[in-house]
Amino acid sequence: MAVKHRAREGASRDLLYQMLRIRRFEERCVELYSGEKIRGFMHLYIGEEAVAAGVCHALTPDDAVVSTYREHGHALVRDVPATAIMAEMYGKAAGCSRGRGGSMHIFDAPHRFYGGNAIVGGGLPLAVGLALADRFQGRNRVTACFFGDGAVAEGEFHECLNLAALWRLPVLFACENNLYAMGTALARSHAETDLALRAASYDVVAWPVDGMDVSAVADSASRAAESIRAGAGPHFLELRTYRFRAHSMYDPDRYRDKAEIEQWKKRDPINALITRMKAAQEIDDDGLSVLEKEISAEIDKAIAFAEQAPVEPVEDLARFVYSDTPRAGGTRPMGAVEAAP
Amino acid sequence: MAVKHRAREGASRDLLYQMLRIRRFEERCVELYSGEKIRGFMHLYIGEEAVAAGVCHALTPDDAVVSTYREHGHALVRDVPATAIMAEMYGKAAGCSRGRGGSMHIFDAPHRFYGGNAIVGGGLPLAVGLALADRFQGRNRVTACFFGDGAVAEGEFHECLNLAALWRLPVLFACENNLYAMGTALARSHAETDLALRAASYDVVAWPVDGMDVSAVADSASRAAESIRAGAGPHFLELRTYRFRAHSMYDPDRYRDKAEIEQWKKRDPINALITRMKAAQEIDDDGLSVLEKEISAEIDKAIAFAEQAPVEPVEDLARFVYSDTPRAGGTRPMGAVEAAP
Amino acid sequence: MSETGTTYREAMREAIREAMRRDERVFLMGEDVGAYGGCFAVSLGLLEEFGPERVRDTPLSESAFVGAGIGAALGGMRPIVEIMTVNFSLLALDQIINNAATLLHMSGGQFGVPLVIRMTTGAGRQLAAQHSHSLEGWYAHIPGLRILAPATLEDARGMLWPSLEDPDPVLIFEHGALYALSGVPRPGPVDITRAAIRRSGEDITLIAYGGTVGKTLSAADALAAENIEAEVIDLRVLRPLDDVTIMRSVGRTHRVLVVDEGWRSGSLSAEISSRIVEQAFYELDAPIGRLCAAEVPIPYARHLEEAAIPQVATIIAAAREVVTS
Amino acid sequence: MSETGTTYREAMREAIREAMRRDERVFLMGEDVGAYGGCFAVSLGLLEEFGPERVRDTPLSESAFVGAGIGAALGGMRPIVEIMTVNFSLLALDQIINNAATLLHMSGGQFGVPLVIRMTTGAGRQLAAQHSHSLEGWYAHIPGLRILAPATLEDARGMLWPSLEDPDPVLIFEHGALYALSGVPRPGPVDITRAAIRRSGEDITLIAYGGTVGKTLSAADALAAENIEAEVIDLRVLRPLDDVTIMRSVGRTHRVLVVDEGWRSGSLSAEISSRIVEQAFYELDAPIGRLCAAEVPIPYARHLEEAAIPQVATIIAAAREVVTS
Ligand SMILES: Cc1ncc(C[n+]2csc(CCOP(=O)(O)OP(=O)(O)O)c2C)c(N)n1
Ligand SMILES: Cc1ncc(C[n+]2csc(CCOP(=O)(O)OP(=O)(O)O)c2C)c(N)n1
Ligand SMILES: [Mg+2]
Ligand SMILES: [Mg+2]
Repeated sequence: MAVKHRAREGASRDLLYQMLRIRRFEERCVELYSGEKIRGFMHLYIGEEAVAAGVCHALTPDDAVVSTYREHGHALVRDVPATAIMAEMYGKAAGCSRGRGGSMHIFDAPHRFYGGNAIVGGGLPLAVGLALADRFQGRNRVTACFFGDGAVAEGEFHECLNLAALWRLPVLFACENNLYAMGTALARSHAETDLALRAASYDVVAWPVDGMDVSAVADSASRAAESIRAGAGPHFLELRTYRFRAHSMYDPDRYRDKAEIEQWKKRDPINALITRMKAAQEIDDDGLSVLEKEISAEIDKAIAFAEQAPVEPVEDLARFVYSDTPRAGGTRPMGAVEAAP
Repeated sequence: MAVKHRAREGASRDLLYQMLRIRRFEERCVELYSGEKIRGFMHLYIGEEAVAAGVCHALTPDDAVVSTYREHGHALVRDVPATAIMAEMYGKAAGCSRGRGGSMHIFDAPHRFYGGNAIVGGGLPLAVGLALADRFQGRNRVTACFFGDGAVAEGEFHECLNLAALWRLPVLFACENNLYAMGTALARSHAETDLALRAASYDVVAWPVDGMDVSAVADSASRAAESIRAGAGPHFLELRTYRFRAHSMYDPDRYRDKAEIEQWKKRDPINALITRMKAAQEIDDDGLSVLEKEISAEIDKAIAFAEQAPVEPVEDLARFVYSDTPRAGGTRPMGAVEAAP
Repeated sequence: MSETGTTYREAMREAIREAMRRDERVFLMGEDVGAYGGCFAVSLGLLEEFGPERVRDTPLSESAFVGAGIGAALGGMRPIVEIMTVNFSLLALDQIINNAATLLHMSGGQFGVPLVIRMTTGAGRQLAAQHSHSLEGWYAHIPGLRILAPATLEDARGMLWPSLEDPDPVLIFEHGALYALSGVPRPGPVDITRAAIRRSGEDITLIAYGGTVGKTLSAADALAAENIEAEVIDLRVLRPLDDVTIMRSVGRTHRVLVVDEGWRSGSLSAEISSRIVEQAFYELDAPIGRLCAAEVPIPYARHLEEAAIPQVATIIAAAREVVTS
Repeated sequence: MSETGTTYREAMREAIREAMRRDERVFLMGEDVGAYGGCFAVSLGLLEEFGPERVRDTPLSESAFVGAGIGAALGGMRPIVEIMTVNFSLLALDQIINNAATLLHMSGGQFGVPLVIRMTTGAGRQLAAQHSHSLEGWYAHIPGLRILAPATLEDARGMLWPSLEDPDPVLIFEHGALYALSGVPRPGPVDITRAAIRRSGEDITLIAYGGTVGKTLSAADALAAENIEAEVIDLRVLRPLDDVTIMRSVGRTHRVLVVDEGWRSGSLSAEISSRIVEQAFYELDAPIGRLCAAEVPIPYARHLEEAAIPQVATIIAAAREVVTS
């Protein structure tokens, strides 16, 4: 299976396609946010696309993803329909969460996309539990859990890494180290800034990856996923990346050097891959514009869909606080009680 | 100051005295518990005395201690009067916490003894904050924080080690690794059982110490404290020890091998020190019985004191939910408001 | 469970055992549920019967293992997560509120969380401030949760299975003073949606739950000697509250005392009182009485602890006051 | 603060600035309070003035830095700890309840915790379930805490200093929708023990706090046009509650509506309602009304979010109902 260790030939095009989709989708989101079509908090993934594209490249449809509030990219690559994501951000009933979640709470059961969590670190235990359920049910599946460098400081991280390692659970911890937690630079958050080293201290296999190189990410993720499927327990990838945009639409981005941002933009993962593919003659400008058109059409469709979609009726506000399914409470006695004298 | 690096000559007697005090005090507590004089949860330190005696040996009266529910030993060595501790366990008003805390909540402001915390890991942030206050106020003091191997699994531990290391705070993390958290053996709690190594991953100076050898503990603690006072930031000692008794008075101790307990009892820190001191002719049986008598008298006095002490009147139940001091709320305006137009 | 009778502790254990036999997806997870036998010996012997995978000891990591329970529920299991005591559940509260209680609604109905969390609650054993919280009424503020407080052997035995059948998260609060309660439970199903009337009477409705039910029944007996016939409601389900049973009783007695081991301000007793005012105001012949815990961290000293929480004598006195006012 | 006026945000900032100038022991600590300028820009510019020691950015470690604030208070400092929003405070709840609120009592009066914790609260900005909690009323259940909810520029400006003078822990909840509120605050001291009457009237008492005060005042204006004169009480202090101000008003109006952005069951409105029943039952001419948030995780979609929390129109309708019942 050595072929899995290298992003396969044809894969480059797919990786490029996924990264471009995320980029273009979010660029349109920015416009829609200005136009007040999208509201609330919105966190962009622009600059970090290689991480979602590369990591998810290693996953099968059966695998699960647990994500953060910066999850448009993960959701798109995991095949959550762009229509459903866009409608969600419009707050429409056809949104993947019925419009109740918005940008930070994309959920999609058919694609095993478990959110969309706006509490930093809050998704980590869910991933551990999903992996535990797989173990119990004898399913050889991977649960990939995305989170940021900031989340690594939370107690939750510590507890979950230990738990996953102790029980050797099939979790792929995908740490998106973009060097900042909102305005707090890595070195002002962590005494030890080598996050892969930190993870390794839990006896978890861990290594850093150039998160601006989508092939490197895909390779590493494939190796990790394969090893997890072979029963080697949790793996941790520190994906060294950078967000080109502010933390959220509210962030005036005062805490970073413009020069630093420009420096990183030179390593734009999309440009880098295009350059490489062009050099290898895997794509040319025509090919590119075919891709762009396809993507543009998909996004247009998503927006059109979201625009015309109806909102959820107010009468349904309280629906799903509890399940619709009638509870069996009290109907079936417990056996041993019946057997008691 | 090399002398500080070795437990000084005369120190042995003091270390022995402190260990014996703890042992005898707790042996009497067991009787009193059977006699229902002491109630609630009570956790014994028997077997672990070298840790409290050795670590506190490195502290000055100005230093602070933050402890756990297994804290009789720490309190005694820190000079909280045995009378006040015993009265506390009797639930009497003369107890160091007015009888409100019992065995798990020994507090003593004059000796900077900050409890007595029954939430595993709950004292760690207090220690970080106390050290931070010292930093702010330019006081060169150490805050020693005791906690168990079990606490290391809590998220709190992670957050606090990172914070203390990041801010290079003068905290001495004293981890009492007695191999069990209640009935859970170390290896069933931690993926990485080398706790000093774990701590080191936060860029905290950390090393393991034979916690059954009081001189080794005193030496290590002195080195650590000296280094902390010199500004080297937090230090972590993994004190490898063992509790000879059950977790608490409620624990039937089903989860450990009797043979394992017996094995460890051979390494009784008190016996070990006595043997060594006798060999070095630092003490003889007469000297020992003088010590024992002194201690016995102290404990008798403590019990007599506790027996006759009055309880807190019920009318005071709600006292100290808030401070007695009248609040200045609303009396003093804030300057700039006055200055506003 | 012995042939002649059982304790509350054994009833809980039997309930867990039966559930694990009945459904492979059920497992028990928490601190010291296995080798130690459960900090209050509830799960004693289960490790031997079901093995360490299904009776799963966890590290001291309340947030992670509660959250892992949520994840396992999402993954198709039916976890029973034990938090040793409610006092430590504060460390897991983010997972309980922001995930367990919220996921179904926030995901537009996609992700239900069929999870049961059990924990010990309550004061009365001289465990002092940090080990004596009664927060089950406080938890009842959270939409998305079902909150149960079994106060009898029947409920200890019978509430677990319907809780596991519930597609949504259920929190079961076991009052620490009840574990030694013993007797012969009546067989039969338990309804986890309704309050239970434990004693009938026409002069006053006494509403209690969990650790105060027994005391309230004793008080009712004593009141009967004074010719005050009290109806005693055991709430059992703290969320969603069973308004119907309460209002019907108020319609009969016109006087109410709520007995609540939680701190008074913002306690469940407040919610019950205001619902009665909203739904049965004109039925009331007197102000609603509330007898709650003193608003203090519960002290260790026995006499102070006793003074801090409702006792039979204080229930009697408070009931008398409502009846004569 | 500009010469002609100020915003709520600026008023808070000025309060912090003045406290830090006035007392060396005061420092500000929390996530992104420094380089970022505070997640809601409250502390913008303070890093430059006071430096990184006193305007101290923390890692994402709510439990540790809140606990460190408690420790620093024990060590003689006067920390202002900022938790970005109440939603994340759940991660620090163990420290708040088991340490901050409890230490003084549990230590027999030895260890007071003069700590101020500020956090943003409330819904209304389409931030969805995990970012829209209104839990300040829920926090008011905890003995040992003082809970404040500044709803005006004066209170935003004036509550911090007396809170820092308080020897006990004070939690200040700033409703996110208020930061942009602007105007000219009246100078003068603020009493952090008393509720304030924001409008006088004889027909009904409307009780509100935090984010609902403004809406309630607007509703009162509209009601006046219908000849219903409402008295509006801004609670300001959610714990300990100022019963006197409430009961006096009830004695004048005999009708009450509580407006509360918290979830209805077990909300502060329940406590207020039951206190009125206990202390002023025979003054009441009608059941007490409660207008609260719907018991749902707050949804993102604007129309659903609006439907979930009290609005001017729903306040008017609810008040009318109380008046005519
Ligand atoms: C528990 C918690 N604390 C604080 C916040 C506010 N917050 C949202 S995102 C964020 C920064 C997280 O940084 P990181 O984990 O590195 O992820 P990134 O945003 O860089 O992708 C903060 C502080 C939150 N959502 N949850
Ligand atoms: C947060 C929390 N969880 C659980 C408990 C119950 N408990 C008390 S002591 C203890 C074991 C702690 O083990 P360790 O930290 O190794 O200390 P030791 O008792 O061995 O000294 C447990 C689980 C608690 N007090 N607090
Ligand atoms: Mg980041
Ligand atoms: Mg231990």
